Amino acid sequence: MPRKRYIQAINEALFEEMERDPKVIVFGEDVELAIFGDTRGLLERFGHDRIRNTPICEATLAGMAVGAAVTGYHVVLHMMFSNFIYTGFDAIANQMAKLRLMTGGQIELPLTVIAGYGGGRSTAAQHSDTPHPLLMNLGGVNVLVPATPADAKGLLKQAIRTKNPSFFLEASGRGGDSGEVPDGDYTVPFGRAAIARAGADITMVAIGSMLKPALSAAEKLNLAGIDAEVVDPRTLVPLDEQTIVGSIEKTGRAILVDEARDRCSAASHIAAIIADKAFSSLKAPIKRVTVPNVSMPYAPNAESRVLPSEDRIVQIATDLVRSKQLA
Amino acid sequence: MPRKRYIQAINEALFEEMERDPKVIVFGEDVELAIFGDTRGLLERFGHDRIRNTPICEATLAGMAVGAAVTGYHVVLHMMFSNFIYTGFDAIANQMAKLRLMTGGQIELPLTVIAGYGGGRSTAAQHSDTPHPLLMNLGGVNVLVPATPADAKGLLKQAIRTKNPSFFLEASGRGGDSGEVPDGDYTVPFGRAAIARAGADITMVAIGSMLKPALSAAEKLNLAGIDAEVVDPRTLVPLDEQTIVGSIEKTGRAILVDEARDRCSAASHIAAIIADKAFSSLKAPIKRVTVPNVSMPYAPNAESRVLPSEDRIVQIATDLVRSKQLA
Amino acid sequence: MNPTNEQLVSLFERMTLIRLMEERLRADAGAGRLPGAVHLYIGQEAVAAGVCANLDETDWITSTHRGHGHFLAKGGDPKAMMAEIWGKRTGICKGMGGSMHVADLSKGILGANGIVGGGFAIATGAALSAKLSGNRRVAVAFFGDGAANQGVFMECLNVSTLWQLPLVFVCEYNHFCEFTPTVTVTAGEIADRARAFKIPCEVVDGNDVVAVWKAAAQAIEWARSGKGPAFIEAQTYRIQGHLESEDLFLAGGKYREKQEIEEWRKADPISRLAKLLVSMGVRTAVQLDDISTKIAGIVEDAVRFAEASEPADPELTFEVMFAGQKP
Amino acid sequence: MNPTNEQLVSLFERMTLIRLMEERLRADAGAGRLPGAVHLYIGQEAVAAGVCANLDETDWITSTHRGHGHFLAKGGDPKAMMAEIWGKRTGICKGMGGSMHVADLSKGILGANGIVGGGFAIATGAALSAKLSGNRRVAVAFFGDGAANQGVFMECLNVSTLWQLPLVFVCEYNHFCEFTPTVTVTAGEIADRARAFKIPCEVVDGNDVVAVWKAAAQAIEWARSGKGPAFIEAQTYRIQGHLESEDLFLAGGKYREKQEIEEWRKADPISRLAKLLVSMGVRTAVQLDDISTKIAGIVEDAVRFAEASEPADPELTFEVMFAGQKP
Ligand SMILES: Cc1ncc(C[n+]2csc(CCOP(=O)(O)OP(=O)(O)O)c2C)c(N)n1
Ligand SMILES: Cc1ncc(C[n+]2csc(CCOP(=O)(O)OP(=O)(O)O)c2C)c(N)n1
Ligand SMILES: [Mg+2]
Ligand SMILES: [Mg+2]
Repeated sequence: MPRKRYIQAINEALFEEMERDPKVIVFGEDVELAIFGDTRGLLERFGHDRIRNTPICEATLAGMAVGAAVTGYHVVLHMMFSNFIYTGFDAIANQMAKLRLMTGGQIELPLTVIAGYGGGRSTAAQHSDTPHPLLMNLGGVNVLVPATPADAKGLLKQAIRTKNPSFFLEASGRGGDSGEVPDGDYTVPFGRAAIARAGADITMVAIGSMLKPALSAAEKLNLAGIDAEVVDPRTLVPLDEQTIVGSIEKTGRAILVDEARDRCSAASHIAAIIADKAFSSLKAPIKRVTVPNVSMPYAPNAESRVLPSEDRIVQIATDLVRSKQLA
Repeated sequence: MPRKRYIQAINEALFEEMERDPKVIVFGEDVELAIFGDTRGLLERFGHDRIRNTPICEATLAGMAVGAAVTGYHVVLHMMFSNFIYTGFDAIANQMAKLRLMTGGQIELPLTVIAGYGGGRSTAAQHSDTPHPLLMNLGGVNVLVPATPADAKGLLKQAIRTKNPSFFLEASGRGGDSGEVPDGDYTVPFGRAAIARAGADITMVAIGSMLKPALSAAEKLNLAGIDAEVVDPRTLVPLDEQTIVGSIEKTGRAILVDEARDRCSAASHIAAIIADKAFSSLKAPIKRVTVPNVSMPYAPNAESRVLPSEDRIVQIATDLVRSKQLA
Repeated sequence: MNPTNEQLVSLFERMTLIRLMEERLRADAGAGRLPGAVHLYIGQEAVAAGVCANLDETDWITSTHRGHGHFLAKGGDPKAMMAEIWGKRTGICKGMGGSMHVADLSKGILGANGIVGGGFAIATGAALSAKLSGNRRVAVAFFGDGAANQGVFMECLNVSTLWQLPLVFVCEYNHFCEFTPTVTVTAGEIADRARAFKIPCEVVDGNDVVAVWKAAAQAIEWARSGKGPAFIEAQTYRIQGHLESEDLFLAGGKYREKQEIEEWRKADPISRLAKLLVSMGVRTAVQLDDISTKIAGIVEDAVRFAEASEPADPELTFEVMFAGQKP
Repeated sequence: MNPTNEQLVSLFERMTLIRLMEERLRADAGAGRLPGAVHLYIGQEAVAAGVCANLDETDWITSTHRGHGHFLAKGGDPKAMMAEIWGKRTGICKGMGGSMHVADLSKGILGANGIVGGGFAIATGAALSAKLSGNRRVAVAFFGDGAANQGVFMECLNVSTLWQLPLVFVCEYNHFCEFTPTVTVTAGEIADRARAFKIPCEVVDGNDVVAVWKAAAQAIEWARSGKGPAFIEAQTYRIQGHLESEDLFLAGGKYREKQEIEEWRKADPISRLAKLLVSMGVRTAVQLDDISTKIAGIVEDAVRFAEASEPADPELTFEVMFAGQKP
């Protein structure tokens, strides 16, 4: 399989889906010149009717996406940084997530919102949030957090073929990461976690951007004789509880790694599921490695202090496995 | 102690704090005639400079609260129904919750946002959300969920004396509930849970509106020989983890009752804390009684189907205690 | 251009249908027979009727929390609407939406909306959809004078003017935002905000259905012919309270004089149209009474249908959240 | 009224300080010495300087992501700003905020803001605060031509006009929103949106500091004397890219002609002012060079100070989130 960059995989998915279906349109601020690179080249290929720059007005963009989707287009709305989701949050939380139920199921809402999330590049508090927990709580939107180029492409294509609103969250700092991407047309189904690394001693559930540090932590742990399984949920709504629970049943120990702030994070929620559904398999407390309940500071050293790190994962995993088994 | 209605306790807190401190101002849509009753009479007493109706523009109201607070007022912003928080979410999530950190601690943000939450009166999807999980995840705002008139008054007074932003969430359907309210001036500190009922067999953590069904469930369970402890966190940010963990250490079993949607709920988060910090005391899986991941339907029967009920709590608690002990 | 005589008669029929449906809702709400809040349109019928008479079934409208009139004017089924408000499974939204969310996609009714200002962007999206597909459809955004203070109004003026979208803004200046007189929360003239975009703007007597009809015919034609958006402000008056049983909320508070209501009753749009029809010799008073009697029968049928229908299906909540996906 | 000769000289000094600080930031950003994104104000100095010269230290401003100029013009300390951008603990925000968040409350600088349109409502809140306390302060909201498409602009025009708040809107029409020419996303004239509220509006040559100064003097006096808000549009040009190293983002894409930049360089506001000072005989060219040399020394000192300072204190993140409360 050819290796491709994360952002390139996303770009390919957009190209292919726009080729496939003339009803797919893309809009957002600065999508024509593509500040992240993911929409690059679409304008030249598909023209202004199908991809266009918008004014800066997220409240309207999100609502417009709903209106265009309900009336027959598959809208891909690019919201740039995740923090701007808040600016359009009314239409997201009050309309997009609720309109289908409120109409008694009369409508379809084929729309995909793309936004970059997370820290690591000193973009400071207003450009570094990881907002999947808020979206997960809304109930009415899918939440996709691809960690690899292959999943990015496959999930985005799946999102664009789905009749429900989906948030496709791309790790802002990871556009350059590369990985193998299958040739040809394929999709990745929602709600199927991937076992990124099989292991026997402990399960790490690593979300999106956290897969990379979790995998390298697993390698380090391996040297110390600890065999970690790494589960990548890939989509948070829907969530593949079965694979997660299955892994804990095997290993008996869980660490949830999430770049969201800790309180009511995906890590919290997955911990709650495990504590409910895999309780009898648990040999140790369930641990979360998350961002503390603070805003992202600017200075690189302060930012590293709050972002989950490989070292922190290794430390906690080691403690967990070494500590007296409880069951 | 005199008995007072929930809404009356809130009204008293506003009166007393506005009397105490001339820098306390109240604004919001329709606060003069007080659609919920909580701001009733303030206009006659304090005049238009200190309480005023605003245009309908939540984005601006939330940002204006930040601007007025930073420059010396203690703002009480009434946002009516919690769903309208989303309309003002940019200023809440990107400014209110982050500004202090971003300025390196230069500012104080003495402001209180009031909003009614929850279902039960067929107000349908856009007027029934329970958004505390989203606010908890922001990191930068306190989240208060008083369940009793006494706590409502004491927490609101505390919020108005605090230099940090606080969301005071009142259960929309509970304005008429009455309870004993201490005479005279008092406050309820943030981050101290209340043991609403002491018990030995199982801990129910019941949030805000859920205290009432949890307490009545506890009475029913009592008849069945199950002695439930009911913990009311009172504030979700800050959260009194110690009292919650202490209770589980005593009972070994936990049910979290929350009117929020399940995914990334406060219930999830408290479950995660218990699974981490009280693991060795646990005798049974941790259970959540929450709203399923749907929008609130309109029809009364459909609404009851999704709201946590006394019966559901009793059922789950009974199963939990009766099932084989695991540790 | 003027409406033909037969068009005038059908306007009379439509307005009478709206009025009688709502008079009945008023009675049933007062008797406590309806779940949830009911916001009545009584006195404003000329606006919905006058505008929608110029629309095709395939055109789109977005409406407000006060949406019964728009629903019926655009051809929504009285039975299905009534059953919806009663929370029945035969309701247009199967009891999931209720009064504030009546929608019929097959009639281009994208929905009433519980969020003030929530319809602007949805209508803009629908207009974008029309423009892109070249189907010559038009979208109409109905909104209140209060909603004109939400920033999305300006955002959608900008986007629709910029892209020359077939969108008609219809502001119903009914003098109130809940219990707040609009004039106390609105600076300048609402129409001037639209004029700033140099689009066609008309301010008309909203209780004169002929005036509304003429302005709408022009605006809709303008939009349909690809020239971009247009704006109409219809000056009218909300005869009923903000919601039924508002006295309970007001607890003795007052925001308008009885006298003022009585003055406006004299300008009742239906009586005015009746007088016109009689004076023009199009119909006699007796003939008009016959029409009203016939329509009263339709209303009676609708109520009987609603009453006789089964309550909503609670399990449907889970089925309609997503298209082909579990919540 | 015209600025005095000495005022002109001090405008020259201030503009030169901004320019030289930013030229230095440009070099350091290019060399990869600065964390995060840097948005430069080069070419727009006359706006910040001309406006802020008419403000008292106790007046308030809100700024944008492009905020260095406003910070320095309002009297912010060059050393503390430079150290902030370098991510040092001696920074004005202790390294927590960075380039996009420079703020100095002691100078009335409520902060640069990473959210486009984020300053409007904060400034409105500050103006409300001024009005209520009768302290005769004024608030100025600086914002870009792109931000003028955010609905909060209209909302704040409405609120401030309605309540006659001492607020001055200053729109910097620099022709771009990131890589999008403003004209392609803006319908009509921005100033007309303000004119709709019948407040004083002036459109001035933003590269002519005298014109800016005069318009600002009038607008600020208007606001200070209790007459309500005023609006200024300053037409200028963004000489640098949207952010430094924008070529990396553009990957060969193009949104303007080099030629256009060169044309605007000829209208450089600092050279124009220098020419004026010389032609008026206020200072000789040599004297102006001396001033520039002196200011270059200040910049040099600021850089040395920043470089020599300790990195930010990561633990501070936890201390500054809240006032007197753990996160
Ligand atoms: C975003 C939002 N804010 C506040 C409300 C509460 N609310 C419901 S109706 C209303 C007044 C609306 O006034 P207007 O737009 O004039 O419509 P009218 O009721 O007069 O038809 C308000 C404030 C809401 N539903 N949504
Ligand atoms: C709410 C929001 N949306 C989008 C962005 C991304 N963004 C940063 S600057 C910018 C363009 C702003 O243009 P303008 O207001 O004219 O300011 P200028 O950069 O020209 O100074 C955009 C879209 C943002 N920071 N905030
Ligand atoms: Mg109104
Ligand atoms: Mg600009």
